Amino acid sequence: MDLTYSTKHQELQAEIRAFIEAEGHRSPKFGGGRNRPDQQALDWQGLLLERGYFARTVPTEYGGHGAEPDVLETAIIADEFSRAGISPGLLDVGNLIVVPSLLDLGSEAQCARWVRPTLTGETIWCIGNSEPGSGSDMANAQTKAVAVGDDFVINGQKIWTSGAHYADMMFLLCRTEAEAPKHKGLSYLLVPMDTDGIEVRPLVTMTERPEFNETFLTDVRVPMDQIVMGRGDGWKVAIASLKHERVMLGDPNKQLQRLHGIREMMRETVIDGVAVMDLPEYRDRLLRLQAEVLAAKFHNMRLLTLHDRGEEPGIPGLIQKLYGTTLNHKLSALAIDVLGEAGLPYEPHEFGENDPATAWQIDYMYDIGLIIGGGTSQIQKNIISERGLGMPREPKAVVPPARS
Amino acid sequence: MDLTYSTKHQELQAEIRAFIEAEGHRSPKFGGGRNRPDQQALDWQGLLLERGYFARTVPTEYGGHGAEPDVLETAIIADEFSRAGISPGLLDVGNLIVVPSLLDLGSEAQCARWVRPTLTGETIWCIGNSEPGSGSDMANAQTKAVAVGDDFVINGQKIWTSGAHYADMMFLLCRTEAEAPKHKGLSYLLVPMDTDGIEVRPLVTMTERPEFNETFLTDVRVPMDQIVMGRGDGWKVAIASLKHERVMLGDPNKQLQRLHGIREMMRETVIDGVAVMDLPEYRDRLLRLQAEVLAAKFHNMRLLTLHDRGEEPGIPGLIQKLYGTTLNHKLSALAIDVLGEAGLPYEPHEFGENDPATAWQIDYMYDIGLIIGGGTSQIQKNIISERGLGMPREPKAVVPPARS
Amino acid sequence: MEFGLSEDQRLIEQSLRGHLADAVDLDLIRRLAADKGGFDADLWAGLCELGLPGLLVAEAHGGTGLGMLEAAVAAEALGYSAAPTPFVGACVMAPLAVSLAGGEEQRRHWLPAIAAGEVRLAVGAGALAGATGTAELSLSGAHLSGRLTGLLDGGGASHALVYLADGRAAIVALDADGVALSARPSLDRTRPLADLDLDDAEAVLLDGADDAPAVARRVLDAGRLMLAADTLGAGQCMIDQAVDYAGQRVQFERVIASYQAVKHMCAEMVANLEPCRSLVWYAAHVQDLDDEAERRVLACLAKAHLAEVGREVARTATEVHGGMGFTDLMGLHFWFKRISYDRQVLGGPERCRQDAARAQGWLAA
Amino acid sequence: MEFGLSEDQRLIEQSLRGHLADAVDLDLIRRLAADKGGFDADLWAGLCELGLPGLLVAEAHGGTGLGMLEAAVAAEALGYSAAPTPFVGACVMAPLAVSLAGGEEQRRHWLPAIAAGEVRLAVGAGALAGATGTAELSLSGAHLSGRLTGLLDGGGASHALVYLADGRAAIVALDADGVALSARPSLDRTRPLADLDLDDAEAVLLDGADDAPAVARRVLDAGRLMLAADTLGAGQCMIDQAVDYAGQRVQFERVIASYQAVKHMCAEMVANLEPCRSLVWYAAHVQDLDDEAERRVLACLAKAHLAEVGREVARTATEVHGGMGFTDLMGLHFWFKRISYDRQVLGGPERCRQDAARAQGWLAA
Repeated sequence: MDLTYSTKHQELQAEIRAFIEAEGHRSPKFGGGRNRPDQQALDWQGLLLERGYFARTVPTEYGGHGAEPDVLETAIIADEFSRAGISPGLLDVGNLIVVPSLLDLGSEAQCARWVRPTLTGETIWCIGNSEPGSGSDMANAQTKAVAVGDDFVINGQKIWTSGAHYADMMFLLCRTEAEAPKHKGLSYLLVPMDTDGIEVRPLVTMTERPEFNETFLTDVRVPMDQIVMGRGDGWKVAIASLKHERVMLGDPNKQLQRLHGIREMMRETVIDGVAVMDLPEYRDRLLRLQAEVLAAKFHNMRLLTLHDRGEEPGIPGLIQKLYGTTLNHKLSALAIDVLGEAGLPYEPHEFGENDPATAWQIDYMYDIGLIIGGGTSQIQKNIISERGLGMPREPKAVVPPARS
Repeated sequence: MDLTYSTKHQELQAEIRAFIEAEGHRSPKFGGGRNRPDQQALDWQGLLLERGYFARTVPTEYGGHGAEPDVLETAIIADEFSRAGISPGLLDVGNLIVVPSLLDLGSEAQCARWVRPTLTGETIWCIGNSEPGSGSDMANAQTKAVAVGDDFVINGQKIWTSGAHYADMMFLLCRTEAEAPKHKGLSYLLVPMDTDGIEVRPLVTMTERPEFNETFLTDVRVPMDQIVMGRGDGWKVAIASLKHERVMLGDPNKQLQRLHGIREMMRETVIDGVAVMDLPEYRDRLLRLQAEVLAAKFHNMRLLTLHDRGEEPGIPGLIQKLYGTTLNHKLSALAIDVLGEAGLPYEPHEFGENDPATAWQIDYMYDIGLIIGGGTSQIQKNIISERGLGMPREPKAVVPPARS
Repeated sequence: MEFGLSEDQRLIEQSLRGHLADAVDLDLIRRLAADKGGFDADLWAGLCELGLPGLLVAEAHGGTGLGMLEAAVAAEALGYSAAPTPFVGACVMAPLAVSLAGGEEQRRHWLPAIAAGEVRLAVGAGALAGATGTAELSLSGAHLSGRLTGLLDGGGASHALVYLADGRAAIVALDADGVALSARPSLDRTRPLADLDLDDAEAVLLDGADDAPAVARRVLDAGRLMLAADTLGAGQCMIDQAVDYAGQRVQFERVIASYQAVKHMCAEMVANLEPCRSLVWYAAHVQDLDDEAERRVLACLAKAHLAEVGREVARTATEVHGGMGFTDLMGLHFWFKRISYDRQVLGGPERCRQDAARAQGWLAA
Repeated sequence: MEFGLSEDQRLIEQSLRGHLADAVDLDLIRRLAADKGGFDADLWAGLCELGLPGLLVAEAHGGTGLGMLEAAVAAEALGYSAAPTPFVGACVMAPLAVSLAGGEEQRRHWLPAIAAGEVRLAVGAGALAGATGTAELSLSGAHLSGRLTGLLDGGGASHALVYLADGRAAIVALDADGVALSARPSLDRTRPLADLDLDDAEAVLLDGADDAPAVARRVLDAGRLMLAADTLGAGQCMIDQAVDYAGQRVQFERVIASYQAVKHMCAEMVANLEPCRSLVWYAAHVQDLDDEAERRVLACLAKAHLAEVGREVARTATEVHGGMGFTDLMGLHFWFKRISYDRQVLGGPERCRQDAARAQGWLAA
């Protein structure tokens, strides 16, 4: 354990503080809506890339900063931005899932083509994993891509394609090998969203916010070299990308920010003349969650270190999504309880900074969506027990028929 | 809902209060050890039977009071005894499991022979259900009873036979039909513990208290008419007796007493000059549990009413063990937290009234035993979901081999 | 002598549930949710025919003179079908307030109109319930000024019943001068919360109570209990939907109802919710008795406990539905949000438990 | 720059775990549990050879001068093997107290003897930790009188370090006049709690601290953190045992490890315990830094959080073992009780969280 700041780290910290002091006012609001980044966000992203505060370890030839991995640097950057309430850059699925997946498994040409514009925000991605019939059972994807000449011709339907209505590209899981067994017939394709035959329909969720879509693909043609790895390698890519998704969903910085937000709210909210922070039955809950959030934060630093060392994270990596999404939900639940009756007015379409009620209610529901999405908690527990603890897989069973 | 006291109920209440006033000093300490009742307990039991405060609805020809079922009477009796801290009589497995099972399913001769001495405490029972290889899977019992002449000859091993070291009789589940399928080959036999070939060895548990035993049966002979119902009907008897066991384990009166005990303790225990009752982080937990305990109490009254009406309880009956044992454990957990450091000294063999630390630590561990015993919580949830909610049974599976 | 619903109570339950099964479907809920007004004239008319607003009104005043257990049975039924209609405030708290705190003339004036469903009262009790919103009313003569947020049953209301911090209750007509009621869309789109602004508005002070604060607490207790019963019904419906959906949804070549994890989630929901029914029944039973402490303790504990169990059930049932629970497609979220609403109005669980502690003398003076 | 154990720290961990795997088996635990004394001379000698009592003692005083992270790694290893030996008080709190609060001469006198394992101190900090026991000591000149309950590491102790309510620390020799230490068998049979009665007993007041209360809090924090690390190790061992047992136990013709319910119980235990490791590491790391508030917050949160997670793990792992977990046969309960002990001494989780709130200025003054 070496968390003492070397001169290098002290300098980085000072540098970032100076940067925030000088440029922070140009940052877009952090935690704003999930829309296509506007010009301010793109400019800010450009600035962060220029300074190396984003994509710090991505090779320079792909538009990154090319730095050696350093968990303390990562932590310093995240801490300083978080403390100042400044946007840390575009944390979209392109940057959090597609870029690391391509760097891991994509061809050099694919990295050269797609990483840089994704970093800059020029190219926005959506993920085409889930289908109506295969939520938890992702390997059951039925969207078909048939080789015709030099193209794949794709037909099928995707669900939960968040951002598909403004994305440029889709990272698409589909079945290219019709005859192969379930897990062997899959491939990932990189599909431009302006290709003919793609229709995006909004999918209304319990939050009422237009974040998700259903995407229908009808005779969509993409060149065959738009495949990641080889034909039938899709399950390998899926495993890698799901790992990145788990990391994204378990992100502890978000939890830290929430914790701070709740703390402030507890100081400001008054019930019968007493600040909620001074009511021990609430305060004790806040402290419980603080311990869980800190555990998540340090756990994440440990994972980054394992990653930097090139060690397989094993169990610590497998639990991150389950732990993080569960914790998120506990945090928003406390926030709602603090708000009480004043937390009920709900304006999901035009809520702003002064409407914590709507913001927290959205989180509270969206958090359930995240518990469900990307592999439900039940799937996560299967994974932890089977891959992490070596317990037997669910035995093959006689299929009980669906009730009519 | 008719809980208004009629004249009859007012009279009963007044009568019991007068009884307690006059005779209460003769009661043995309530909640004492789990030993064979001493003379004081037997005398008290006799008094309760004479007055009809015990076995109130058991037919008079078997030694009971022969009253019509009346949930309010039951509640009045329990409440008054509980409030006064007076023993409500012998709540042993004989009275809670064997007597109702025999009244339900036993022959007239068996009822005539066994009910009265069990009520009086003359005959003490133990239950021979579990075996080392069949804990949750009770129907897998391997103890064999082979018909030889007019006798069954029994060989096998039982575990968790609480009280076997002082019991007179065992209510024994065994396999009489070697060729029949698993659930069809079982029978219940009534076995005197002084029969040759029975050896009882104490089974030490985590509490260190000598409550349980392993019982070994070697060529034990009992007459064939000691069978309950017919040969191969054992699973039916098991289902009925497990229902009574669930009721026993979910008994809300115990929870009410615990709640009162914790409340007193919270008033008396002081941390840094403040009574624990005045620390809202503890008090709020007490109130949470009060709601759960009251829910259990009223739920039980509802079940008694359903029983009196002759209606099948369905789901309300199935959940009682899971709910009650889980709640017990939450109560003892709070008690231990209230005691803190002072709750650690542990003297399980000679603890008395002034040693709440030992008493609550025993409860805290014993409660886990009750969660496990009589069908673990996992089995209970299987039962609730399958029998209660009609969800599919665990599918037949390819057997994963045991790891070496 | 029995613990359970009587034959008459079962009949009331069945007729209401039967009516709601016909009158309320997902289309109606969606329509009223989109409208965000919280009131449908046809649905209200049907419920009036069943006597819902007069349930607690004495027969002498045109009601059926039934008790809180019948009201709780009705609340459970309304929660089960997520019925978008005024009830807790308009049909329980308001008639109770007038019956207990109104003078004889006031009772004769208001109760028949309430029972007939012609006068519908929004109810604002924030000053008493430990609410986090605004409750700043001042009385000058018979005129009220100030602001009160979070009124229940503002949708379609003709009047508002408001509580002052000292426990006195007053009625204002919403069409009177100086009275402005604005509905705010709440998380539960079918039940808006209203804000009331009063500017020297003419008010009728209920003047028949010997002990106004005690009556106010009793009315608040009744409201809390109704919210508990509503959550009971809504939670039960979510469980039923989850079990049903699990029996149809196939993943990994099996219906998910055959997975032990899903089965146990359902079993836990049932095990936690089922005993709540008896708690609500008993709590309702004692509301009609004379023991103030017992009334308060049971109502507050029922409200708090159902809030906790309801929250778990709402989350778990949604999880059982997987992505489908998170979408709008099956409308499951209407029940989810109903349970959130029930938890948050008239005092959250911590506050209710504190009230229960105080009523038992468990709080340092 | 890394978050994790260094090579040196891993070596320390491996050598200690290797030693414990050889030196501590269920037979030893049973034997010492039956004895209830909490001390085994051979085990102690072996741990002294590994330098355990001198871990935190400066090299100048005969120790190895390592830090709290190494101590936490050791505590975790001891918890994993349920080692029945003094540690939290004798090897961490006591040397830390003398190092930080002792005058130069006192340090020179006591630390080498502590590092060599010759002086073993029982530690009583009840006056500071919000304990529910008795802490009534009075000082007259250099003599102490009164009663203190719940001392740690009384087994085999030669001296006792006691804290006065004002944060000053004193050492008494157990063989001195007016000193009576009586071990009380605790739930954790391998770690008794001792009661100390003093009657005008000669005491050495540590006299080197500028701010005695601050040092006392630091020592208490260190003890709390060690208990958290101990629970981490004990919990991990219970999970390992549960997974192992589930892989062997057959019910309904399948190993129980193949049932989703059992798998998910194990997965939940792991998901909750694993992040605790990083929390304990970081909390240990900051104990050697200068930021008092940070030290306190992390130590208290770690203690509280491990107490909660540990309790769940202890219960769940026992449940996975079924009846076998409830019996004495596999000895699983030694770990169960160890976790209970860790939770209950030096302040329960509620108290620790309150201390963490105060250190962050979250408590009304």
